[in-house]
Amino acid sequence: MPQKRISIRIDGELVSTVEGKTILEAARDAGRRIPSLCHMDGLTDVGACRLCLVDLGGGGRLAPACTTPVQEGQAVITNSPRLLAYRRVILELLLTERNHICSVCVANGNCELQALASALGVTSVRFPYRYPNLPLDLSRDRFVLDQNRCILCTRCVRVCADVEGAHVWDVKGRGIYSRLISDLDQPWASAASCTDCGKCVQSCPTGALAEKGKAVEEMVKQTWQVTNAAERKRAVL
Amino acid sequence: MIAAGEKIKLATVWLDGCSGCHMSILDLDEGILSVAERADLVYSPLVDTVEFPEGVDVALVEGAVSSLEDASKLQSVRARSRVLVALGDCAVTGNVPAMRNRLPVKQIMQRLYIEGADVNPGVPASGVPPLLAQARPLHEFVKVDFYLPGCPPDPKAILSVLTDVLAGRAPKLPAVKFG
Amino acid sequence: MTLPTAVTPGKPDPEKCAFIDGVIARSTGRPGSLLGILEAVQENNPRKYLCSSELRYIAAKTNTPLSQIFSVTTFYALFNLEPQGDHTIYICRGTACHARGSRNLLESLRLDLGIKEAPDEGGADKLTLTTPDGKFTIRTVACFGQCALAPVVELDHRICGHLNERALAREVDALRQENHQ
Amino acid sequence: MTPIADIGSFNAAREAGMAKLQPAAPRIGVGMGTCGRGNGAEEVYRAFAEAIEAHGLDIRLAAVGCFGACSEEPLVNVWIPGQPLVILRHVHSADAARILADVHQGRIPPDLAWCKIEEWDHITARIRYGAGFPELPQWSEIPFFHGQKKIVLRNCGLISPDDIDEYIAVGGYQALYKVLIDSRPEMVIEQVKAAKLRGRGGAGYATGLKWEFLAKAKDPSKYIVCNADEGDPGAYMNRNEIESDPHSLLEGMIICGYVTGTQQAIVYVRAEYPLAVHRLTRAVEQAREYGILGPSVLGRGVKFDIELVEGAGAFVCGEETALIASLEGFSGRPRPRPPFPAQKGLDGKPTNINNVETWYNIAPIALKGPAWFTETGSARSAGTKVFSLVGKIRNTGLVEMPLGTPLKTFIYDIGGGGVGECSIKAVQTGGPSGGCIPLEMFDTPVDYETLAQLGSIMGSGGMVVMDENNCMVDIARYFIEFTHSESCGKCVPCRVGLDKALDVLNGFTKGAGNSAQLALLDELGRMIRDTSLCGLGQTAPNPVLTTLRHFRYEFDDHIIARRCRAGVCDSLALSPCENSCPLHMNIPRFLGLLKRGRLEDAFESVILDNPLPASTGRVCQHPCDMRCRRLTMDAAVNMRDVHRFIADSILLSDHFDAMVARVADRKLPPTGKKTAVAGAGPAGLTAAFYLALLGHDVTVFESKREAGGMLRYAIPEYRLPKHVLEREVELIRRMGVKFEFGMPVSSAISLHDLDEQFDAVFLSIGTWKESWVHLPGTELKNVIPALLFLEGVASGSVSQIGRRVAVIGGGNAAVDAARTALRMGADATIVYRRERKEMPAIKEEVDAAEHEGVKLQFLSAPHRIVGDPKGNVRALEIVKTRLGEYDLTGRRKPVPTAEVARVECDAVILAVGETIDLDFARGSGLTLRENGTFVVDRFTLETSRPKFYAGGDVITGASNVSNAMGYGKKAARRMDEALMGVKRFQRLSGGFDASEYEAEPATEIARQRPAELAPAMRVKSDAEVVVGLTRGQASAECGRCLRCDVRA
Repeated sequence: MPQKRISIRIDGELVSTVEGKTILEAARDAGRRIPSLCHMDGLTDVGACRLCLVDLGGGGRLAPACTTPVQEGQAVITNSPRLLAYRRVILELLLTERNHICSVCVANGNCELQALASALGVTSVRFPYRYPNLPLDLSRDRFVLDQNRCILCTRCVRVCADVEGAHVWDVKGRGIYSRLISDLDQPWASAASCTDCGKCVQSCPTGALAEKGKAVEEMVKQTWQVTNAAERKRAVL
Repeated sequence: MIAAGEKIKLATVWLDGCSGCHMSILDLDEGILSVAERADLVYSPLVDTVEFPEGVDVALVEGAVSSLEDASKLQSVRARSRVLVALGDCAVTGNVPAMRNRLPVKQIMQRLYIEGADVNPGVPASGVPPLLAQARPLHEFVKVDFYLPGCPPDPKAILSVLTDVLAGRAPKLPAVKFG
Repeated sequence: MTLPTAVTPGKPDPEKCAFIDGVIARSTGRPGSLLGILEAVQENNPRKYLCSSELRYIAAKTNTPLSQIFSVTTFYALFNLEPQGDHTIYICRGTACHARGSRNLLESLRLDLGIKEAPDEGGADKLTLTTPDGKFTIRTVACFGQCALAPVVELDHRICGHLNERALAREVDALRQENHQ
Repeated sequence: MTPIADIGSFNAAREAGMAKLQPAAPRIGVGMGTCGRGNGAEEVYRAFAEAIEAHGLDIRLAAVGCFGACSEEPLVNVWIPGQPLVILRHVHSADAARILADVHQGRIPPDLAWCKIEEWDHITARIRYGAGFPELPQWSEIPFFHGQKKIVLRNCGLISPDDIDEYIAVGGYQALYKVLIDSRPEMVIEQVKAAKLRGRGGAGYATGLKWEFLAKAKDPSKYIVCNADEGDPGAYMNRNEIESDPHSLLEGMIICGYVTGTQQAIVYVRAEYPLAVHRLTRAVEQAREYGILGPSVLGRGVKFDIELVEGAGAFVCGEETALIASLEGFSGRPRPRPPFPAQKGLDGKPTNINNVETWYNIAPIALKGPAWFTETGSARSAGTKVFSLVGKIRNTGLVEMPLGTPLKTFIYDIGGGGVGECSIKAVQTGGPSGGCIPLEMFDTPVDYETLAQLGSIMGSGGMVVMDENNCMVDIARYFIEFTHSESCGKCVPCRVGLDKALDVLNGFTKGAGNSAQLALLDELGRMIRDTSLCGLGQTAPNPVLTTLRHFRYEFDDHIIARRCRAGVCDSLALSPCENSCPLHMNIPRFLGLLKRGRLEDAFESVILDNPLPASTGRVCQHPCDMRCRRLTMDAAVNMRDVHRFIADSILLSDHFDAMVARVADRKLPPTGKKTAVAGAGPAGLTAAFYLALLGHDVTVFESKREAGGMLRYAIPEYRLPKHVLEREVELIRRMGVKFEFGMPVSSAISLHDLDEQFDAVFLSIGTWKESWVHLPGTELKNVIPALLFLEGVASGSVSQIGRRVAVIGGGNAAVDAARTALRMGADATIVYRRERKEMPAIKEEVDAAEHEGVKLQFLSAPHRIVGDPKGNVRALEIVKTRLGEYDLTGRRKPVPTAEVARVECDAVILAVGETIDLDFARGSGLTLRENGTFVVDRFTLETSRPKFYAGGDVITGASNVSNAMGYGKKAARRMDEALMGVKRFQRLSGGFDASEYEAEPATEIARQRPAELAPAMRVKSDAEVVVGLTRGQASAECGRCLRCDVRA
């Protein structure tokens, strides 16, 4: 069934798209990037990072572009001063939550968090850093989990459960004490459910999940491979 | 703000950092000449003034605040400078020096100077300034006017900031990144 | 990393397995079944907690990923992954109780039982503290809904209202005496 | 049990229920909700059961639900056939035997009887109990119930929740039966829409619309969910509703199931509510047995069943998408909407979720129609809402009020106002998602929209009352701590943002904070509100944003002055007593020193904190008494009398000179700065003392002939002997303070002169003008203002005042004037327009006055003074008042009645308060407020003129001695800081080693009271009434201190 074409306005510009797409997709089709971290092509969106919030006018609440479907005649604002300020605060908050020491991180230069901070002009953080004492899981042969860099985007959780079907990862606890865990919060190597496929590593936007043996700046994620795999799987289903 | 055309007093300060940011200043190459034309370097690890002078126009501060000495030095730098720039990730975020923050100082000292010592185990007590419980960025202690992240910061960014300040403009930072 | 769950591998004893099987059989297919199963198994444990062998068994029998089970048991305040004391004392930290001084009750009880400050992980605002001898567990609860009796403490499922520090100490002493007998 | 399948079997069940509800024998119902049980209802029930059994009485016993009046628990209702139902309160198990004995003989124990119910409107039916017991009030006449309209709580506390027959007897399941018979489901949805019923869980979404969505959803399997995961701290109406009347919930849900074509329903109930779970389980079983749930509801071929799921303790599961996740076996992390649960809910099926209380409104609407329902409530919010009224309020409990009722009706009329002497300052509504509404806004009608405008929300209906002992910064911190620990952690703003907000607020309560952080907190709050994923995060900042909006000054206190007025933030205070003391005396220190017998050290400690310790030891309002933690055990430590003892022991002894020298040794070196103090009252003397100790040159300018101000001229000799005050003034003089008497500032020396001659000036000229009442007859002879009278007596110029004196007013001046008149041989009557408990005078003084023979006439407003042709006073005519509406101070306004009375008298003293001398104030050229007080910086006490500071009554209006002294002390500190550029004040009081007065366990003895002269003796002379503690008493009293200053 051919999808119905509709038009919406994004930051004043008339954009033609099809029904069923999200605002994020429609904007990208039109060459406009809305910042996001928890979104990854091929995975179900969860609307958790709140970076892609857009203003749909009418004084209503802001809506996440990744989970809000387009509607005929919609007027979307993606870059008002308020939205930009909020996005910067979100990045500031993420930077203080864990120990993001870019200079010694394997993902330095290839990190989505670092890149967004740079793109949005976050040059300092006004909130005090938490400096939590977090472990590094080196138990596995090929991969590393560094909790210090995790932003709880749950891309790994979703890719593992939905694409690989293993559901090794989940999040324990709640609030600021939420942590990524494998199986019963045990060393990754002892998690029997893991297939060693590495999709989680390639999906991770930061240096939290990385290949072992990579030095600073060496970890480049092949996110597109995972996206392809996810889309292949979806096509089969 | 610095009035245009005036020869200014420039200072650079080295707190808890690796001096890499200072190296980056030296990496300004010929750019440094244009700065030298307009500025006197009145205090720096590169010159041998002991006391941080009064009436400094621009102070570039490298490093995190890790010890009581850093903290008090920073206070006087702030009191005596018109513009204070946090130079590099350690000054801006705490960076590598802050990696110790998750552990109590006592535990670190124990590990380093007692468990890790081959000869004469013992925590040095004299001649070293007492460490603060945590290494923290400059702005948690004093007002910072501009932030220049990077590890080290890009020399071009340093030059751009200095050029703007020397010209009496509010610096417009080129795209910079942490790390 | 020290992991409480790694210490008890293997399968629960046959009696326990039979109990868990029964619970699962009764609730399969009903909404909210996982929570119900975990609640029942914890209640059945003499120390009122879920040990990792039980979790693994439930996961296997209900076809639930281990990580999801762990996520659930650490998300809800009701579940314990550590053995609980002989006596459980809940201090209500609801608004009415707070406005009537429940924080002081908590502090004085903690000192009275000789428990040092709660560790940072998990946060001091949601705590479960057990005395080293395993006699007492202090827990906080968001609100008992007993606001008219504020401040409220529940000692072994008995609600005590309008408590002050001295009255609480007396109640705890009574529990201690009980212990001795 | 046979299923109900037709009207015959339905009526049979109804008759069976009626026979239980109104048996041929008396029936006793014990309120067995959780709150009743918490108060001992189980023991009461057992005592009844045993006694009935033992004596073989023909009395039926039932366990009923809760009637809502939690502060009166345990509640018991008694029905003797033909008589009204009588509610007994505060029933203990020991009362059971005598209640039974009385009931057996057709009587009710009068001491336990609270009120009666002759007929009850269950909405679904009317039950008549009978008439009788004329001496008992109707239930609706009890203030706590007056104005309540019980629709939701229609059955609570009257029927047994465990018995479906009783529910049917009061009209239960009749609405369901009618709906099924009518067989027009869409009509019911229209009725719910027309009734404007809105979700009672807090958000207030139209219930009818939600039902319509569900009815339209074509999916054959869909769900109805009742959200009983009541998690708002401070709200427990859902628990009570289920515990007391579970079948009403089932009936509402079954009706919804039928009209929306849904067959499966779930009640998600908190596991922390075991009794509610138990009763609901029982109710579901009974409903199945009766065929009300199951394959064919009431035999009408409609299938419907209900499952119970126990929540496992996560506040966020109150959010509907989190609740669904929880039901599906996941952690309760909310999901983005769209898709909405009505489209894709539980297991992807269309799902409708309503709060418990919403369901309770369904049967009444279905039975009585929307027009009846909308009669109650406001235009936009129809019906009633159940609120839990808790916190610092006299009558706590559940109240069901029409929406739109003003807040003050809840607080004062129903709640009965604050607890003890404390005044209420705010109400927190809506739990952690709501906000704090300040006293000034208590006129607000409570409905969804108005609360939202104030930045709060209705929420589930929690109302937690806060009084002056609650710190609003701490309350904001508390709520953020709560939401912080309940945040699911999924979205960044809520997970990390609340952590930062908590960090900042923790800092504030510990004295670490600045205005930049305050601004950041505000920005962060707005950001969390606007960007969070679910309702928890979106509303979590409300408590902070509302307290910032309405209680900004409390934040300033914490950040700028590092003080917590309520004394909650204990890092900001030494101890509760120190915090409450306007002079911030280190009370534990002098108690500890005296306890060790170190009288001189104790005196030094006292005098360094308070230069007028003997005077304040007699006349202070002693706020410390109210805050002493010993109060929770027996009675407050008598701190005031102990420091009076310490002060008297030195000031009135031959140690005086030696101690003066010791204090003088503490003087800091001369600074060369010249300071002036205008006014030698308590504030001025205090400032002068400290300025001198700090090394400044001090000159005090005073218009009168002697120092002491009100202490000297307004407080009578019998309360404060002048020779005591003179010793204190002498000590201050010996610190180097110069006095210039007869030198009123402005007329004798101008502000301009002071400005020229001094480096800093403190203005503390007090309030010396008596307020005048506009009363016919005040021009008569022998009508005199209290202050003028007292001053005349003190200076010897007045020696008599007629035979019968009427004193108008209720403050200390009124009591002082009356007692002074008594000592001059007159008869004195105090005439006050409110009640005794509202008199601003110190309570002990009022009692003493009464003992001495002063007559007190309350609820009497002066009307006119009647004179004779010669201009002499003959009588005071008064209008009796009654107490009307509450004003914003939480007191009821006296309203004149038609009743007029006369107080025969030949003199009238007016003591209606003092005001500032406006001529002086206006002449000063300083910026003033409307009432003539000086505008000063709240923290530095600087006036609008540089170098000039002001404190005491000139900035607050008439207050009291200790408050004035507190300002004097603060002014001296601030003036010194400004003059010297450094903080030096602390240097004055050092030198006390804490080990000198180490803490020891407190003793169990009772509060020591000072001896007093017998009333008959007192009125014969000016002799001091209160003799003071003995040495032994004082030292024993010190041992009672709990030493809150010592931290573990």
